[in-house]
Amino acid sequence: MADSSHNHDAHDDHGLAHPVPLKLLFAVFFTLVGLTILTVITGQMTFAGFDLALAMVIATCKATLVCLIFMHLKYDKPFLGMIFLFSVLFVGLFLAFTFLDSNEYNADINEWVRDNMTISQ
Amino acid sequence: MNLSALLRAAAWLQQDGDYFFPVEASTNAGEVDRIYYFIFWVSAVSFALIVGATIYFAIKYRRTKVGMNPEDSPHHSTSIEIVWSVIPTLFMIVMFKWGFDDYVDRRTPPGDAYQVNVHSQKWSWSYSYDEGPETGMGWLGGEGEGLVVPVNVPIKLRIDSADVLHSFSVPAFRIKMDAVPGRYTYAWFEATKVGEYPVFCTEYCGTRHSRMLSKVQVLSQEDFDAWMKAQGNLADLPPVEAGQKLFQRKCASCHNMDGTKLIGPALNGLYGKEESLVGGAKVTVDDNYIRDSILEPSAQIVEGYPDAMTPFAGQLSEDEISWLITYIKSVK
Amino acid sequence: MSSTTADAHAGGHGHGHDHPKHLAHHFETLEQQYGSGKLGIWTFLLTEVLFFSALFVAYTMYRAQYPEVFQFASQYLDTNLGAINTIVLLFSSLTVAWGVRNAMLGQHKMLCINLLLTLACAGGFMGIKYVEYSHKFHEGTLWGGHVDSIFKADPADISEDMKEHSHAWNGDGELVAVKDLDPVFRQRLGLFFAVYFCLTGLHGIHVLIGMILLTWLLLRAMKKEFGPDHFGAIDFGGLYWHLVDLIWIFLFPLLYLIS
Amino acid sequence: MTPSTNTLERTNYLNATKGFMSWFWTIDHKRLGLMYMWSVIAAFILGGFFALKIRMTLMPGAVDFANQTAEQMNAYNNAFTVHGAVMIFLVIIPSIPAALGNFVVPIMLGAKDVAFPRLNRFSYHLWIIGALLFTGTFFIGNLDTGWTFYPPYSTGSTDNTVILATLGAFILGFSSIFTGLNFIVTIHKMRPANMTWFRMPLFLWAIYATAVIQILATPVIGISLLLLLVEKTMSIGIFNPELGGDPVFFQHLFWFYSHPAVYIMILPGMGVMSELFATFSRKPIFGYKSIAMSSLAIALFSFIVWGHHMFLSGQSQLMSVIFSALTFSVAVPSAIKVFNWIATMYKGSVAFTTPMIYGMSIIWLFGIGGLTGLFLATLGTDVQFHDTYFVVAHFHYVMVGSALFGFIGGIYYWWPKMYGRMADNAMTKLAWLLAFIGFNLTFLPQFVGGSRGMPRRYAGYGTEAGYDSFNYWSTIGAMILAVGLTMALGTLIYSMFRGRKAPSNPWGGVTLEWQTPTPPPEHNFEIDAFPVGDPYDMNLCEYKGEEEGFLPVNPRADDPCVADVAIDPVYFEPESENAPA
Repeated sequence: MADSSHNHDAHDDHGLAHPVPLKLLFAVFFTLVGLTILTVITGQMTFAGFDLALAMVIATCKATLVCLIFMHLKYDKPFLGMIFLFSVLFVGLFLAFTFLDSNEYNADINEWVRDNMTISQ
Repeated sequence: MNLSALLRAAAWLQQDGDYFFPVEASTNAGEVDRIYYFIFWVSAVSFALIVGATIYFAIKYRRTKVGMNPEDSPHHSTSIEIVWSVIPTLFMIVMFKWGFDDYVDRRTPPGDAYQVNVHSQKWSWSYSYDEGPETGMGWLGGEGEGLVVPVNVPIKLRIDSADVLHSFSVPAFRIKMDAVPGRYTYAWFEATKVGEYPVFCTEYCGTRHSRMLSKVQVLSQEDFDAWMKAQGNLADLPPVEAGQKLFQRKCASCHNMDGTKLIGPALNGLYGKEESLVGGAKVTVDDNYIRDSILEPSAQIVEGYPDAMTPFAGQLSEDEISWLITYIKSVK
Repeated sequence: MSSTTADAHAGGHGHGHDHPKHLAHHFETLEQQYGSGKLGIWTFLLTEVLFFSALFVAYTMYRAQYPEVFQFASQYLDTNLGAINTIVLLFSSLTVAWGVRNAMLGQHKMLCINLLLTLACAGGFMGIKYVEYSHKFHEGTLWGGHVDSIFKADPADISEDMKEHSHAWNGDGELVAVKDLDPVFRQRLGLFFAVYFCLTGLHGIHVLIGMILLTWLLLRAMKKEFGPDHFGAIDFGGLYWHLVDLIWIFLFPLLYLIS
Repeated sequence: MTPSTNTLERTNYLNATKGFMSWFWTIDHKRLGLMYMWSVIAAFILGGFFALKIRMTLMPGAVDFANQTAEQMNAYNNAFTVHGAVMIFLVIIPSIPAALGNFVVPIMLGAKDVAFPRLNRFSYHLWIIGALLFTGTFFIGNLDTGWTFYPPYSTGSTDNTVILATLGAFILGFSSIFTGLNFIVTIHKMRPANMTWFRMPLFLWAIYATAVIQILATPVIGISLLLLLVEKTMSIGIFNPELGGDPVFFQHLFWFYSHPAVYIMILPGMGVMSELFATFSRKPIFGYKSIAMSSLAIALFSFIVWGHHMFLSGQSQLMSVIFSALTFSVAVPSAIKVFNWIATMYKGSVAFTTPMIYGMSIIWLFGIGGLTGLFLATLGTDVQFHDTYFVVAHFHYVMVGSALFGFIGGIYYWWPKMYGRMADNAMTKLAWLLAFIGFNLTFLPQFVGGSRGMPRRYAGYGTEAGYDSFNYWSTIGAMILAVGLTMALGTLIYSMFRGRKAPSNPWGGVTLEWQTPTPPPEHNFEIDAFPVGDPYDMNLCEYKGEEEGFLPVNPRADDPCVADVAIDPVYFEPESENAPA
């Protein structure tokens, strides 16, 4: 297998392998570490109400970086990326409906809690 | 036997009802029946069409000669696909809209509704009125009067549960709402006919789920006021009688007083006797044991009985417990 | 066996006799085999994402219902340990992605090193998680009814160890004394820890499964099994590992950074 | 005389290797399909036993209602729980995709096997482990939580059979996920070059849509059962109201999987229907594209409607209204499919073979099943029908009437290909008649009982309640249904040994599985290349007598099916003129 080791970045005749350039891997890693430190700092500070949203935006940036480069979705067929988006979409759908419903009937729970919790204390 | 008395009430509701539905005993019942019949006839016609077409095609184009090839016929036409997608959708929009209107009305009690609190626990219902006394459940076999309400008055039910999921369902009023522990759920109805209507539990809740029956007694306004005044408070009754009424409401769905095992042990003549608990410990039945078993039943389970009693901690006041103890002591 | 023209997609290969080494019998070509593996692993990753979905929904629902509980209880998590863990996992993602590159280029020695590094990071991650968990078990901040046990204490006599490990004292904000927490919320503190242990516990189990997978890949890599035309296993193992990292990327801010 | 294309005497996948180990450790999709089929049938008999136990308990007069003991009630609660759980998790979800799908999909694609054969075997072994766990609950206690395992009852003081049952369902979930994953990759990657997506048989579209649901929905039941297990063993408080948990949240988790699961059950049945109606009307299916697209539409819409199981469970008014509106969206694609099947029979040449009779009776059964769903989707009427026998009758019409009858129809349709024997005679049609009459007699009375408020899951109703006549006729019907189904099974087993030997294409189907000898060789096709045209162009083969069945009109020289009928070979070019535009 001696010959295959030196044709490093050149495209192989087999057409299967698309190695990601090393520099890009390291660049992505350092960006991710940077974003982690950023999210820890902003996590400590309190923004009026949108600190959860900010944390999620940073996390989504990190996630897309990992997906595109580390999981080389950028080089693969778009259908694979679509599969992943599909799963996130379905989680979002499930989250939205259940959260909407829970928000609606919280009032009934709180009313019951006010009536009953004080007795059991 | 009270058992048949209650269930005859269930059968009674059938005489006035039509083939599909029990008697229309609430303002809303007629509306539900009309929606039902609309959907019923739309479905019946479309069912007849599809089954008729299948049978007709099957007979007309049956394969008389073995290996017979069919005549030429189109095997795609977008226009017919659109037609038989749009028409069902139109019917469904009407169904949805009508059902939606009735449901919104079902879920929003009128402002002036008279509130009654419905409490459910493993295998019995009980009702309490904000200003009146807590009445027993019309448990089958028990003398409880069930949910007593005046006629032609909107009644708002605040439903809660002490242990597992139950569901308060009165077929004659076409109402149903689950009892979820840890929160309130609401339903309302306005009875239009005086009489007795059975209440079923329609959310599976364990061994005696099929016996968690009760009834709604609809009285005229005068009878209701008379009944309410006659109830009075438990506190005015002698302790043994108060204990006995309370026992009917809270305990009779699992404990008998005639020596036979129901779910829990029979409690007559139990006071002073020695009981062997799961795990071999022995305990004599005294005031403290009865109190602890009421508040924290799972701590001391008698040998040979399921650990299925609902803890009453926080649901019975001190004197209610003492009435129960005096009543249990009194029955030999 | 006449080779018919209809069989265009068989590519340049003849049939049967000169079968490429790594091609399974029911596949026609290497592309088809690799493509099937890739589609298979991505579909599996889809099921993993949905597997975690319920816990993220539970988190959102209960945080919206009892925000005070989440804010109060999350003070008992050590953000520094969480941040270190995140960076450890990101580094392991880098090494496994690098390993996949090595496999594609047939650099066997570097591949083994990278797999070893990934395994080491995974071990480190589990080690830090063990520290966090043992601290919580020791302090009694667990799920359900157990939480109430430790919270009866006065803030004055809370142990030094607890102060050192909970980020409430690493510098900012003094801890709300549990006494004046609304009694309803005191009984619900266990809910936050239930969601915390479910999320991090399930993620931890997936890290363990990943470690077993990586060890199996390492053994095969030592036998120089992977090369430019047969690196599927490493690629798919790497994708699974990246997903485990992805879930932690979302999990870390949600649990550790509630301000 | 044995038809030329029958290989029962020659080597085929059945006799290629012998012995229990060669079957248990096989990775051949055909053998796995057969093992799935017989295991599913065995589980069905177990579930059927409990169904009869339920009906016997409810027979008026069978049990003294006034003095019914707690043990009798617990026995009844156990019966309906195990009936529900076994029938759903063990029988109807794996039945068509895993049993028929495993056998037929690779051959229909002209492939040697599914994409991941070892994974296929692993999912069968998972099925066995799941089945053992479920049967384990019979010995260690009394599982009586209903197949829905709703907390707080299931996580409360019931015995720990719930732990065993949830573990079993959890493992069966993975068996279903791996089957779905296998089919998605197989259908994407192993199609022959000229079989484009719209030249695939519709059974493959249905299996593809089912696989999409399987991989999107089943993980959620996995995590919900895991949470239930953790709640039951360590009471973490996530569903326990006292500790802040929310029982309605479990219902959301449960039904997010369980509604798409009912489409996992029905979609493959629809796939079988499309094949039956095309083959036995001997004309191309009507509206191919709209049937294919409605399979996908059902798969996607099934994920946005789960709340209609929870209209009265404490779900908020807003969400109930949203879910009710969305639920109607699922009805439209199902209706389109039924209309297209009926249109296929128009000007066809309809053969009254056993599979086709099952197929046509499904129009009746699925008609009632689908239309009664409208009452449950409409908010107004659902208040009266929720948790009554109306719901029980509705879902039995859709599950037993359409999915199970589809499964039996599919078995009769591919039976010649599986065992090389014909099973299509007067006895099989009589068995259908008994099953059809018995089924309708069992469940039609339950509709009326349900609308009169007869609650479900009751261990007894007492004579005065007025439901006796419904229970009486329903029990009689259940007995007839049991006789009919047992007879159907008998005719199948009988034909395995004494059935007439089947040619490779007894029905005149044009999909690829009819162009290989019966029973097929171990790697499905003895020739490497095979013609792939329009899957429903019926005049690609013609009837050559009762014994030889249907043979290709343009046979190919090296096609073993017609090795001794040598006519000049004509090949199908991928873009040949008779491939449709």
